[in-house]
Amino acid sequence: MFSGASNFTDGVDLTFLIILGISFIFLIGLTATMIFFAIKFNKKRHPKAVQFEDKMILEVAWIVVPTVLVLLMFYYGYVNFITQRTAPKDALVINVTGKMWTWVFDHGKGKIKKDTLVVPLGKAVNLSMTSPDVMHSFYIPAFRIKEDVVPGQTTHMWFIPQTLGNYDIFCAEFCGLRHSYMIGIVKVVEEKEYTNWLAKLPVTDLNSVPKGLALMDKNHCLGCHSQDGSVLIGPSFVNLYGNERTVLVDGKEEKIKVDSAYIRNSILSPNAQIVKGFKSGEMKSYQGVISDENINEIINYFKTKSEKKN
Amino acid sequence: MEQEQNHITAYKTYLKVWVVLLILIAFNFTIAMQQGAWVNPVIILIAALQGCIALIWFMHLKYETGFLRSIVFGVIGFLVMVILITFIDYKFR
Amino acid sequence: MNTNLNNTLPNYLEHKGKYKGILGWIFSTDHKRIALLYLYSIITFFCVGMLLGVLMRLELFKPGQQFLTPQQYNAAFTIHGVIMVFLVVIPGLAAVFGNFLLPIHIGAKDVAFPKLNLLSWWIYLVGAVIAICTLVFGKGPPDTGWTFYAPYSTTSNTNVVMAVFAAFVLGFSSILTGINFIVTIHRMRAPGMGWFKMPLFTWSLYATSWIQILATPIIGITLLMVVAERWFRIGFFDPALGGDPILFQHLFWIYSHPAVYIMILPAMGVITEIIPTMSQKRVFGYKAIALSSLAIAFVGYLVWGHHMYTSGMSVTARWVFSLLTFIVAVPSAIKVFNWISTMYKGSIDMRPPMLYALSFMFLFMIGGLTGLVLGSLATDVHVHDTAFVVAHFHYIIFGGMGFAFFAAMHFWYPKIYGRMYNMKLAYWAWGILNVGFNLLYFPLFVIGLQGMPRRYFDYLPQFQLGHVLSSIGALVTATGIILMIYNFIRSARKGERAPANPWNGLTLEWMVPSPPPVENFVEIPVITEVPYNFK
Amino acid sequence: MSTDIVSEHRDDYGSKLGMWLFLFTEIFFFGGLLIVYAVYRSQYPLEFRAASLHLDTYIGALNTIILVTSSMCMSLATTALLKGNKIRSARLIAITVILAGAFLVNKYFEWDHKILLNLYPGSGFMINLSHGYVMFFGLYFFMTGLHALHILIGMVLLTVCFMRVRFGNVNKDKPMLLLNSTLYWHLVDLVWLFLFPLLYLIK
Ligand code: HEA
Ligand code: HEA
Ligand code: CUA
Ligand SMILES: [Cu+2]
Repeated sequence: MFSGASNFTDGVDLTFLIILGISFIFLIGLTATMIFFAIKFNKKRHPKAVQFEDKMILEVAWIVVPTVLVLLMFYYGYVNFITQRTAPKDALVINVTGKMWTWVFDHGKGKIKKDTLVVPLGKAVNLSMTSPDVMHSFYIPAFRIKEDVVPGQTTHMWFIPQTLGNYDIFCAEFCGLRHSYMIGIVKVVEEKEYTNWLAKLPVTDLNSVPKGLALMDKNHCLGCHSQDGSVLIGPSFVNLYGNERTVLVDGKEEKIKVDSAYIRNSILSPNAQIVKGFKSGEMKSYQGVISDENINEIINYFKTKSEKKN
Repeated sequence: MEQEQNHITAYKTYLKVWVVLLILIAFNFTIAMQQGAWVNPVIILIAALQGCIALIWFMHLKYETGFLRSIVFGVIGFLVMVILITFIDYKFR
Repeated sequence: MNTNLNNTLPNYLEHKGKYKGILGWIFSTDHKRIALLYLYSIITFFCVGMLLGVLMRLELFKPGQQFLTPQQYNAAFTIHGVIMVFLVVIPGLAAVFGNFLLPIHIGAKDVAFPKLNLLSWWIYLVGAVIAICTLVFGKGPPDTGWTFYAPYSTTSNTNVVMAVFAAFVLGFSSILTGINFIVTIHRMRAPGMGWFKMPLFTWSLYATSWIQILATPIIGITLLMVVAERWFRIGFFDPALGGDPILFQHLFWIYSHPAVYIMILPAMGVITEIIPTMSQKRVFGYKAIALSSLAIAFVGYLVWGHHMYTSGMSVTARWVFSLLTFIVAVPSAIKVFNWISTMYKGSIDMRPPMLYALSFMFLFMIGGLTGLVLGSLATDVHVHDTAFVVAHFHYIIFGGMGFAFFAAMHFWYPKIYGRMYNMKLAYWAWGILNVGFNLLYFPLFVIGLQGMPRRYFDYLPQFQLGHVLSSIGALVTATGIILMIYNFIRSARKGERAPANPWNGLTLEWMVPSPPPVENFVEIPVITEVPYNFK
Repeated sequence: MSTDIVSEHRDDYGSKLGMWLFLFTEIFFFGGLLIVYAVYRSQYPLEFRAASLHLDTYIGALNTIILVTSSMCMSLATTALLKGNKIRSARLIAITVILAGAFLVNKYFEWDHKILLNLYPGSGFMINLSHGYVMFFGLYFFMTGLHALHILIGMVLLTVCFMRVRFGNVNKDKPMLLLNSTLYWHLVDLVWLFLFPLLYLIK
């Protein structure tokens, strides 16, 4: 299917085939025997059961044979796994942050890219992963690798991409509302292309991010509210401050102008005024989560944004 | 199922056990004032000893059937095993 | 034995006790009535869980949003998991058939503590009602998955505390049943019934009860810690407060892995009753089957880490747990071999109980053998938390425990109600169920291997074929189930009268009338032979 | 055959076995906490040591002595009952309950003092301390709190025993309620015998 996409693919697939092969032999053999007995010794054909004693040798055989086979399976699973846990020293390190609900790849020196991981063909890549909120799990099916991203800890995962192409990234640990949208792409490109791409990637200065935006990022607002007009779970933040919105209050439509009071209210009691076309109850109150001071920062951010637009 | 007689322990036995336990508490207390790497293991050991004494005399294991005795210590051993297995993770992280 | 068969005592269904009508049921301490109380409540909750399952399947029919919001979907699989695990399959066989049969199987009049037994059911009911209440009260149903992983569960603002409390209460019920059964087995066996003369269902209940006693408290304390964390901000598992989220997983699985053996051991016991009786054969390897139950209980307690191969646990722990996981597969294998050998040279009666037992073996083998794929480190890293795992556990829980439950229903139905179900309907339901089941879950193995993660509200188009097949399978399965339940309900009143021993069995329940009288036996029988001693 | 349960069968050994099985669940209940304690102790050894110095070893030791003494009284009460001395037995149970009350009063003052010093999770003071420190106090309150709850339940149970012994419903020939309650009380004591060194003494 994806044969050989990473250096682990073949080993994992081999293990899988071995276990599956043994399993199939047992499954088919035992099922066939079962059906054969059910027909051959059916009451109609075989009205009188023949009793016999336990056979010790059989009992021993079916303790020993499965034990040997499972140890074999364990062995293959072990050797093809243990290599996954020790990255070569010269591997290219990329820092990964999984947060509700995006993947952020930091190639160092402020070179940050969201949701798309670009890696050079044939080079060992070592991902150093953490999360600021809850558990996630970084999963590239084609590469046969997965490791949880644990808040408060740094976990590792490495691989050598062996075939050019694009592969899916999934978040495999349940992390809330948009868990199933926390997906991305690994782009495997030639090494030269990678260097070019990295050079062209604009530098994001983390300190230059406005405080209000950083706060919204930190509180996962941007997981549901886009900044470019696209509709996610909640209404987009584009053209917010000073513009008109139609909202539902207790089921009645009202036209309001977005001001500081409206934004504050939407953060603290989000279900009081629901923008038309959206569902009540999807957002929780941030009362006690975002301080008053920080709400002001967020409001300021929206103000500056709309000034730029005007 | 015949009703077996409940074993009656003498008052004196309990008093003795009580005194021993008090001595062990005092002992533990003074050890805790000391310095050194040996202190913690010794404290735990003495706690375990106190536990055994409570189990054997206060809780009558001395006079119970072998079956009951073995499941009690079996279960405690099992708990220790579970803790040890958990530490296979934490010790090698 | 004759006095036991031909007596004029009122049977337990008609018997009039201290209370009349419904009160005579919900306050009855008769183990058989309590068994039926469990049966009815479990089937009710089971239908709720099944409905949620079908809803999820319909939602997943196409990529994109159909009729559930993501939040509703997340709540749906959480409640589905909680109901199915804590309300249906963990009490399932042990509380229904265990209660009904255990005292009769060992020649006793009731369990050791009948009042405690009734209390267990009441606690179960309270826990179940609380669990259902999470759906309607407070800030909406929990959305954490049945695993309640921290720190999501300690920060999600849904009804997590209530759900966790429900699981806590249900744990008590489970513990009390376990205590009751162990004491009953130790103290109330009829004269002459040595340990190795007990029916094998009793053996499996004995092993199950030990797990219930030793594993359940761990989930209790863990869930209490989650509550403490949510209420008092004690950061047991929250990394922001210095806690370790992986420790939560350890504690959760220390209970929840043994819990899967709480589900399957009684199921294995049921199958071990049905196969010898329907084949008129002595069971092959009695001791091996009895002792393998204990082995599964013991080793099965120590393998919890196999749910955490990718969690960030130490590498040493990962391979130790993998090794232990493979070892626990061996006693299960022993049982399968012994069941099949028991059929050899038997005189096999292929009526519904046997059909369900054979289906059980087939599905359990698929579930168990795919468990080996999960137990192996290299492959589990790939398929962990994908639809492959979902397929594994549905095969083994529903195909295993579920089909064993159906087998048990068909086997003991005449004993419980004194009437026989409609054979023709039963064959039809069996056929539909088998087709539907495999259609429902087999595609999930395939898309799991292709990388379809679980708990996904939406999915990429390449997985659609598998999801569509699976959704169709869900509807077929549901048809089969409805047909079966209809058959049971109808036959309880209209079915033909059943004889005392319709399958020609030798265990003690067949030596009393159908339905059994209130205290089972007029004279406590004296046991001289090993069980299943067919001549 | 008029009531549901026809033969109230009586099995002292069985009920003792049942009680022990219940105690196993208690052991594993506290065992789960023990795992958590052990893990965090090994992760934050220095903070745990520093934090434990805030606990008053003297009060802890006093409470240990109180509890061990109460345990002994309970044992004496069983001997008294089995010897047929019901008045003495009831008195000893009463003493046990009083000692249990003393334990709780002590505990109350201890907790109160800690809270006064802002040594509890979530206090403004604790937020500035390192995680291990907070974790220790979190565990301290949780473990001792759960234990205190068991003491409370025990007090209720023993009060029932007291009444039953006093009025003769529990007697020389029907002693199981008292014997099983005693077992429970000893277990609560046993748990404390471990909590005390783990929280107060170990460094
Ligand atoms: C009744 C419940 C039940 C039972 C009995 C089992 C039985 C087994 N399970 Fe399963 N399991 C679950 C319920 C169950 N499981 C659930 C609910 C989950 C998911 C939880 C969640 O995350 O939500 C899960 C998840 C799960 C995982 C974690 C997957 C992951 O999340 O990554 C693993 C990994 O090792 C595993 C392994 C096994 C194994 C090896 C067995 C073995 O005991 C199977 C033994 C049986 C056989 C082996 C078949 C019969 C034998 C033969 C046919 C003879 C031939 C055999 C040999 C040659 C060995 N299971
Ligand atoms: C007993 C366990 C059990 C049962 C029976 C079922 C039954 C069904 N389940 Fe599932 N399921 C779980 C336990 C179970 N489930 C668990 C634990 C999870 C994980 C939750 C989580 O991720 O947190 C899960 C998750 C899960 C998912 C994955 C969600 C996701 O990851 O996105 C899906 C999706 O299709 C699904 C579908 C179904 C369907 C269609 C049915 C059925 O509707 C199909 C029809 C089945 C039947 C009609 C009958 C089965 C009969 C019995 C078991 C015996 C009943 C006993 C008595 C009557 C007493 N279930
Ligand atoms: Cu992130 Cu799921
Ligand atoms: Cu498991």
